[in-house]
Amino acid sequence: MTATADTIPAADMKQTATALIARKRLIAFAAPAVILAYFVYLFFAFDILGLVDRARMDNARILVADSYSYKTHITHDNRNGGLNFAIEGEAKGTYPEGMRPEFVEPIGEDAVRVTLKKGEMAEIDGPTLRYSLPDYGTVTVTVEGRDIILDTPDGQVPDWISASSARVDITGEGGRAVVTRARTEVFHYSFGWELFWFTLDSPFYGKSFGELAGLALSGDRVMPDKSNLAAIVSDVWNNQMWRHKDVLWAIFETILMAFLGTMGAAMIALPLAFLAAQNFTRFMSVRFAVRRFFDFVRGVDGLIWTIILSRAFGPGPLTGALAILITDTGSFGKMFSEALENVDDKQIEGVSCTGAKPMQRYRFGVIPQVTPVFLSQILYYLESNTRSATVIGAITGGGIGLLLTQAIITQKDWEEVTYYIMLVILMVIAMDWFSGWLRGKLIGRGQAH
Amino acid sequence: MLDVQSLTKRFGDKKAVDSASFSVEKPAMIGIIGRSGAGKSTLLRMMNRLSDASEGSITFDGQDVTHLRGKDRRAWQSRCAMIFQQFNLVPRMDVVSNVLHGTLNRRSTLATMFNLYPASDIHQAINILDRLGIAEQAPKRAEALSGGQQQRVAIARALMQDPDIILADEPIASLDPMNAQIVMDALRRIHEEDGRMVICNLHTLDTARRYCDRVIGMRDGRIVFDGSPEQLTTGVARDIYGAGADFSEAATSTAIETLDRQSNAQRVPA
Amino acid sequence: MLDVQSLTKRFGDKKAVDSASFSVEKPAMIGIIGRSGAGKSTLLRMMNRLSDASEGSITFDGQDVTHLRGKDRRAWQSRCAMIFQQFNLVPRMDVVSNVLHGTLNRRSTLATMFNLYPASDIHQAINILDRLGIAEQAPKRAEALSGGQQQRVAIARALMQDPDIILADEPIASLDPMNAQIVMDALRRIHEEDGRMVICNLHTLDTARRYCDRVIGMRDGRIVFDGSPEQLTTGVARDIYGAGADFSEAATSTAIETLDRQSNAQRVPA
Amino acid sequence: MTDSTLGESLGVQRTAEIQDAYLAMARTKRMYGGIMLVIFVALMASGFILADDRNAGGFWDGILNVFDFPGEVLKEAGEKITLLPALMVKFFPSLIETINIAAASTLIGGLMAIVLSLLSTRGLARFPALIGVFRRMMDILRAIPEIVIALVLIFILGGGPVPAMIAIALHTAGALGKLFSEVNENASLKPLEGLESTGASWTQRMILGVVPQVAPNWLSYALMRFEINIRASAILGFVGSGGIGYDLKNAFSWGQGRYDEVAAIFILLFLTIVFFDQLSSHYRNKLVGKA
Amino acid sequence: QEITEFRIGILGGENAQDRMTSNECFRAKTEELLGVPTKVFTPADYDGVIQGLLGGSIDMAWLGASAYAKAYLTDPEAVEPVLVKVNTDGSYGYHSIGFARKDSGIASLEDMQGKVFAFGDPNSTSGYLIPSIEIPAEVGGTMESGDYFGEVKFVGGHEQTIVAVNNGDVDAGVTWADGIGEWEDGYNSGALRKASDAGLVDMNQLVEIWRSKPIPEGPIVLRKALPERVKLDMVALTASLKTQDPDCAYNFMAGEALGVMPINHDAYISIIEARKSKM
Ligand SMILES: Nc1ncnc2c1ncn2[C@@H]1O[C@H](COP(=O)(O)OP(=O)(O)OP(=O)(O)O)[C@@H](O)[C@H]1O
Ligand SMILES: Nc1ncnc2c1ncn2[C@@H]1O[C@H](COP(=O)(O)OP(=O)(O)OP(=O)(O)O)[C@@H](O)[C@H]1O
Ligand SMILES: [Mg+2]
Ligand SMILES: [Mg+2]
Repeated sequence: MTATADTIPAADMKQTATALIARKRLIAFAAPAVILAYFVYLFFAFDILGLVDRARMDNARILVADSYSYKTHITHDNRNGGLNFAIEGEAKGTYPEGMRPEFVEPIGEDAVRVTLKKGEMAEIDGPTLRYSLPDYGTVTVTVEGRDIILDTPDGQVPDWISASSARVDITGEGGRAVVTRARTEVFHYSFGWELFWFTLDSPFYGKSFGELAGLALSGDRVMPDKSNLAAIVSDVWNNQMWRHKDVLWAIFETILMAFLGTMGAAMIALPLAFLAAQNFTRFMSVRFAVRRFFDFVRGVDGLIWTIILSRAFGPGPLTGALAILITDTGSFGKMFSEALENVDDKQIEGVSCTGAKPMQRYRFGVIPQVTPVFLSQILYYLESNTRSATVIGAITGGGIGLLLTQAIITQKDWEEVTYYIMLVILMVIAMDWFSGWLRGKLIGRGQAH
Repeated sequence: MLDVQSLTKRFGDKKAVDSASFSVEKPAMIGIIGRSGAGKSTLLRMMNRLSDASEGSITFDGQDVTHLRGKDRRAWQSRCAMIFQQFNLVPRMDVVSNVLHGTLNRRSTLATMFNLYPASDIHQAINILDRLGIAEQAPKRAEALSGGQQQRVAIARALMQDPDIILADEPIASLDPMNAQIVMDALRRIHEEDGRMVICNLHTLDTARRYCDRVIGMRDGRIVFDGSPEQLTTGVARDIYGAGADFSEAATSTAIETLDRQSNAQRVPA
Repeated sequence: MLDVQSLTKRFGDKKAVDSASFSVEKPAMIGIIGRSGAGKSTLLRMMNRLSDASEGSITFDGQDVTHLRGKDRRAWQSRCAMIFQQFNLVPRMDVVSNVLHGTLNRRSTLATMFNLYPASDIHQAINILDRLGIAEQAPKRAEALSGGQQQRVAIARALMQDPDIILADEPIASLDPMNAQIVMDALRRIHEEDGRMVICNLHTLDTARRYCDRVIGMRDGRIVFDGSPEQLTTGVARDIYGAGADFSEAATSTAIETLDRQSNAQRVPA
Repeated sequence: MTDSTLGESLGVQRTAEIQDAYLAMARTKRMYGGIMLVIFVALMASGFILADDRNAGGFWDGILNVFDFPGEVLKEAGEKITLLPALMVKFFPSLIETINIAAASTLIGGLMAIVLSLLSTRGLARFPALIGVFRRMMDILRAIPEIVIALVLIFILGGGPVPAMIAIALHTAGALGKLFSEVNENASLKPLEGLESTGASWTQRMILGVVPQVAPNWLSYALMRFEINIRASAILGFVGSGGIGYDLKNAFSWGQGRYDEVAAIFILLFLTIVFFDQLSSHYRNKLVGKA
Repeated sequence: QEITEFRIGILGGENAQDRMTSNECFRAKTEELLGVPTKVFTPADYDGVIQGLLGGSIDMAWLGASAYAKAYLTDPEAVEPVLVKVNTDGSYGYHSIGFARKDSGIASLEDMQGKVFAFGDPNSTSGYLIPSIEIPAEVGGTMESGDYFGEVKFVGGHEQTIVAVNNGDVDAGVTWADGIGEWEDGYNSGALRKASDAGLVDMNQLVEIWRSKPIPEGPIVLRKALPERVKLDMVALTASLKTQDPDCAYNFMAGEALGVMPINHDAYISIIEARKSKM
């Protein structure tokens, strides 16, 4: 390789370049190092080690298992006798007299055999429970007066049995059983969301889709007072276990909160924004006051507005809508006034030079310019407020947010939680899609936010 | 009929227009020339009352319009249409709506808020567009039009005002030579056929010479020339433009013939 | 050493390159000419494996590179540098870093993330820049350089790869004649001094004639000419460009002398 | 006005046609506009009535009492105004925790968003066939409210800042991912091709070719998100996940007697939000070079 | 003076949906009796109900003693207690129960020194007010974090307390129970019983470490501003519920109870004093 220029500047340049790369290297290391240092600090500040200790992976397992399966309680009342089968142990999931799940087999008076998963089996025979596991043998638990007697094949109590004189809890691989003096309960786990469409008391329970379609079309009424289709719809709609009616109402309430809040805020913010925009309001003091007002309502945050308003309006969707309205008046006011300050004066001048009145000047000089910007911001907020409304609902007591947080806090209805979460996701995605669609319709593609 | 007396506009210390006086007896086509910053736009804006004069007076048909306020000022503006270099249309609205803005002053606020114009106005707007050769564009958005078409829409809006005076602030400065000619022709013919007064700011000498009955030259806010196009010699032009002996008219020309050569030359490397 | 056999590239129904075959025995400077859309870029991109061939094969030194994947493909790319019409540098990065990107293939991702380039590489980068006469620009951002300088940075990056082949896709099409000459001179010198093979897409005949040992003409994806510059008569050129009898070389010329006139003409209306 | 024309006039016939067509168009537009307006007003009105009906307290009764509650708080805070500074110091560590949650989740979420956005931008994606998958993933991450993830995680991880941090980080990953990929779409592919031609790997291309182009905009969006995340983290504290929101909730729900604490926390929170709001809009304007 | 609708507030403790379901029969009876639309609201926490009563947007609720005290202290003219639930044994009180995990080795408050202690909701009588007064007196310290206990925190409600203790997030917590019956069953009624019935906790793994003096059951309150006739009607309806419709009474009272009996403000003076002392 032959050098074409003299080599003195090249040598200098080598130093410069090496220094340059060294500096870049330093930055390249420094940024991750700072972040890493921060994470190390957080590691201790957030007590991650303690967290690892406290993390309850078995809870995670329960959560996951419960979200796609349900359990049926087979309960024997040890005081008064009598057997009872109930899905999730709830009154509204109780099998009516004469009906029983297919894995329960009567073996005598007050005695049933429950076939569990993984080859396990449980027999309730009056006050006695026999729980048999394929490679362990049969555990027998008997309630005798004030005592509960546990009998295992090898006489030891394995760690999956928790026993005291008042209570025995057997957790098998394929099922679970609890015996107290009051009652003996066997839990049978099955896949799916049981009773999602029909509760046990519905004549349509247990029918396949084909049968239902046939019934819906046939003229023979199952219920004399209404057509089959109406009966089917009404049974699903009024399902006491999953309460589809209330859930859909809740979803609707949430969207309502977002809609009223967003649109109301936009309507209030629009005139105020003119007062906050430099090019429309001469008076510094007015502008300053309106801007601080925007900052204030925005800064206070929807959460706090929710609490403040719930005294005046009580729980419900209106309170949530008003909280969104107040916060977003601030956000919209700020954004709108910024958009107004960026308007093109040429158009306004073009309109005013014809002798247009002030209102006409705004209407034709300003509004056409800012509508696309405003609309796109409003629709963007409409979508994001659907999510906020879920959270606000959890605090004010309205909408799907309340159902969801309450179901989570109770920590046992994970299948309902899953159901609600799925609905919330669908709702937000639908709103996202809808606002995008509307934006496209109203202001044309490519002009989005 | 139009009488401007010692009109002055101050921006801070600077006089953008410095006691300009001239008067016009009967409708004429008047060109105002001068280099950038000479005060041409400022003068026109004061006449339309888009901005207030610092001193002096503007009288039209015996009425002093210099200090009109509110309703009266707007009434004056509606008699005195204005056309801008950048067209100043509402780009998102359709062409006819833009033309109809010329009627805003005489229609009630409420009706116009909802875009409610009488059918007769709409018919007239389309007639005017037709007269300017762009009736086909009527339902399009203004922003979808070419520059020359947009300027004709602006002229249509001005005509819609049915004004006594049309003020045009460098109406052809953003246009290519072809469109410039169409627009200037239109203004000239409006003057000739409708008998309206047209006052037109122009960057270039030859346009002024070709289209105007009378030329006013401005320099640093003052009127330094006022006469017929014939009186506008190269010497006078040098004076107006403050140029040295190397001043050549061709450099500021926008005439089609002169430019054709250049635009051909431009086309080669593209 | 390089053997291209029936190389074809389909985009949908269209064949952008249609069974192109040629082979090169020893390092040479080869120009590929043809009008816009002839398939020149597509051919080069397949050779660098930026895009996959639809059919046919590319063999280099006995190795079939047509279907290499992942690591092997990248290794091939590092042996076969590419220069683009639009330079394709990282505009916000400094010149040395851009040149050092030529070493990416032989350095680990992590090392390059932290700018861990060995000092010897940095020195070599400066040497290469120096050789191309732009060592002074080393610490500047690439975007701050003129087009000709940026193209030389791109060449420097290619040299940094220490490649066997340099593919250049219309390296001078975005440059003014002065810079075009500098860049072509540089490529020629690299070929002569380093003995690297250079394959260069060119828009214009005279450049190919002046710099190349061999010229390949493409039309509609097919190779319609392959021979020495001397064999490239006006008749052949008409064939390649699909032009009629009015074809004049000057119209596509980039030689300094011819263009000087045009760029003067361009200056007039500005 | 004379009838002479200045361009090529179309003739009376054609002009009349245009006039009719325009009038018809204007009428249709006006009708659609009117219908839209009526629908909107009807939606707003019926929505309001419905919400009012489903609410415990009515709007018109409640509107008179809006200031009762703030009044109570202000009254007590006013009486104990001398205690406020001490209380603000007392709650400062909680505030730091809230800010830490926001910062950590913005960082983690931002890093995830970078990866997701690169994977889901056409032209940059490592696996072009999976672009749709990554996009849906971001949609879902964005759609789940933080509070849901946080509450579920509290069940598994117990209380404290970590569930909140993870929840906000996940949401941030989705929200920023979408914004980032919009930015990425505008990045020039030329430098990338240049890098690819040298045999650079995907990671190298992204880091050296894309990041320098898009970093300022990324940073600007991340700052905006940080500001949002401070609020989110305060809210999550409110439903049981540490930080200043937790203190606020306890003071608030105890009510009278602790309104001075409410006031102190409120001032802290308000100042913080306003502070970061201003800070972030300042730097954002700087970064994207707004005048 | 007429009312146009009647609004009942129901406290937390269950799934919001379940709360609606449990009280549906009571709602229907009220609607029938008063002849105006009746709605049930289920705010997220105690404070939501209290705010509703204070703001006049909720007419009737079943409060805890401390929650009533809060309402009274904020506005003495807002609500009046009318009825109280009577337990199956005739008493009308319950206890605040301190409990811990058996495997943590904690058996009494002495073992809790330096450990993490959890309250439920600040407006809960058994979950905060009473223990926050009685426990410091017993251990001879304060309830400030870092004084006697290592840390004292609010986890939000009875359910959360039980879960937090069971998970080991906190070392011990307080919740409510009637204290009658077996520990292993979670006693006869109370939050522990519910959690145990729901399979949320295994009572074998928990241990009681403290028990408060009896706490008076919270009152059913009505808004004072309601028309007299409405108040009388509602008192009558609630009082006769047990005899008229035992199932409905079971749901409304969240378990077995003997019934309700009238009560007035005086029964809660001591609680109000206790709450005042915490202000
Ligand atoms: N709003 C304003 N504030 C301050 N100075 C102004 C303003 N408008 C115009 N000026 C100044 O007044 C002088 C005259 O400006 P004017 O726009 O009238 O010139 P012009 O002859 O129209 O020039 P051009 O050909 O550039 O349009 C200029 O020096 C300009 O800087
Ligand atoms: N990614 C692509 N998708 C579809 N068609 C393509 C693509 N890339 C190139 N083509 C088509 O292939 C043909 C050859 O294109 P190519 O870019 O190789 O031509 P070229 O000779 O380099 O022309 P130019 O001088 O304009 O660069 C053209 O018709 C082009 O439209
Ligand atoms: Mg001007
Ligand atoms: Mg090409």
